[in-house]
Amino acid sequence: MLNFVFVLIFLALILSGFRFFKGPSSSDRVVALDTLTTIISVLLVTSSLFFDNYILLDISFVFAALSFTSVIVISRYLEGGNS
Amino acid sequence: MILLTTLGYIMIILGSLFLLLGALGIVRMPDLYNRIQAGTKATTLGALSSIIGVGLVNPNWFFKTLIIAIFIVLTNPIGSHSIARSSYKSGLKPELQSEIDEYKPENIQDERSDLR
Amino acid sequence: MRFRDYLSLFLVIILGFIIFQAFDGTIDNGLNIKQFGEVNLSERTSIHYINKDVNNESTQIIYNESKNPESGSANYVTSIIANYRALDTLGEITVLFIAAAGLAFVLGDHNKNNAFASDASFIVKIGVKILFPLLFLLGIYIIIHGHLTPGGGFQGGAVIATAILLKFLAYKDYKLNHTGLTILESFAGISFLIIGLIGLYTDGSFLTNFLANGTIGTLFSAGVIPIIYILIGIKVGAELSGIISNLINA
Amino acid sequence: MNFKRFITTLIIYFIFWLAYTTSLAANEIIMGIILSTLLSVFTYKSFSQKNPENNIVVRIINLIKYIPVFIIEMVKANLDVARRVINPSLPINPGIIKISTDLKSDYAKLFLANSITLTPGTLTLDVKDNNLFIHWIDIESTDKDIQKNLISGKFEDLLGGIF
Repeated sequence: MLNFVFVLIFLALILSGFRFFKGPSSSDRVVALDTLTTIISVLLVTSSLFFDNYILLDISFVFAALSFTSVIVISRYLEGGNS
Repeated sequence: MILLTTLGYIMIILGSLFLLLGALGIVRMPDLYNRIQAGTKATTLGALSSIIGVGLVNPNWFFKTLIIAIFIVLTNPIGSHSIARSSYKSGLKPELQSEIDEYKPENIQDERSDLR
Repeated sequence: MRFRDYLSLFLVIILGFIIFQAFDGTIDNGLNIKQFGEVNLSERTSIHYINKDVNNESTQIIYNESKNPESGSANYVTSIIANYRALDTLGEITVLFIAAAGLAFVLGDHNKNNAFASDASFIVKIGVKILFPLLFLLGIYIIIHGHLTPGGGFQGGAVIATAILLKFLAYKDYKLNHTGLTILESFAGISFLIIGLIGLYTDGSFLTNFLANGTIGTLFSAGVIPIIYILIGIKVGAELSGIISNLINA
Repeated sequence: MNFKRFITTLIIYFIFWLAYTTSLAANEIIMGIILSTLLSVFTYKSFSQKNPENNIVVRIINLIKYIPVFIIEMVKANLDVARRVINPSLPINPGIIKISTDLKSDYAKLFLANSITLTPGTLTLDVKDNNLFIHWIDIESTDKDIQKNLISGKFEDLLGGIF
């Protein structure tokens, strides 16, 4: 059952990775990065169910927090670039 | 118990489908703002559904998965708003056909008067 | 002389007294100062590791039940970092301290303008108001549970610094109290050394785990490991926040 | 020190702590109470609200009412996204509009903006004073009242009751 979920999640990762590498403007890349990190958080949570391992939940939380911060940092940088 | 487990697995699968939908949206949508919309909405619901689903399958973790889900639902719109606003400020205008743009710098007074 | 000079003198005298006590032979801990040439260096450096008997443990270690197992921490990476290689960790936080001090020396002056010309948007500002305590508490949780779950002092300190980075990103007028940071940092460093010296005094080896280990898997277990990790967390959090503050106000 | 705000902050932090540890052992609870007290001493002023209009029971009831409305809107939004992703040549008529809100509290405005971002076809670009600037994929009307009803009508009362 979870294998199917992993296939779907990997497909989603590949698709948003495509936008991440192609994306004409840097904002497109940041959007793709945001999506990628959310998908990876979900992947970590489902992996914790798959491996029956509690600790991956902690890692997922920290990963989500850090990726949110990185998105805010990059967008602050893009915004300041034109001022 | 078996009911909760089944419900949990259904939510996980639905959630991952929404994640795939969000990724597809990012690839297929025509311009940046539409991509942000598709990406944010679909991944937020996908993440919420999958993570709560994991909590339902393993009820010992429910509280923890709940707070991860709340965190993602709170932060994802903030992040995408921040990206959208900064791209608008850095000059990436959306493709508007109807020319309705009430956020133009000349329509609102600019707060950046204290530039160094 | 000011008050802080007296305080430093007092601390140095106490530390010297502890070291002297540990080496002068009044207690029998195998470390008495000998004549040059009579010292067996292999005994001096690794005596406790050679004499350590790990095969004696006949029963299996069970989470949440076993009492006083070897080094006492459920997360054995933590056992290695904060117990077997605690001296190495002391060196690592010294490296971080020197990096932060060098950066402060190069960039200097905390009163310059912020890198950002304006505040972040309303939504980010109010969002950070909610997220800051959430992330700060997460950092504290990671530090305190370093011997039970992944993470520990370094990681938790980094999460705390992330929370402070968010404050800096949202508010252009946000300033850290650098005096307070310095006090926290020095307090953590000195306490780390004092714990090491107490270990030297009681068991004859620097940074020995001299407290009872407790039941494996509970919060108050693993002897001095959580205490050391809390001190490392305070130090790393303060140093990284100082680095962020220096870079943003450069 | 405003005692009520302090206690509210402390309880919220303690709930965070319980969610992090997911354990009811006595050690963890003692540690959690100590830490959340310490943290709320320093941050309760910026975290808690100044003068909420309603008492705590009404606010919690409103919160419980708000969650299903929000989730239903989110599912609708995703069906809308799915429709557009599968058929990207759907007619779109994007534009950025300004709507005004009656909400006073900062948190209420934040949650209104987030809810609008997560509901069909809209994305909050900015909030200035009482105005929200919204990127709308398909502008259905140019009349301000209809726009306000369509976009934020469902949430305003409930959010005004929560915060």
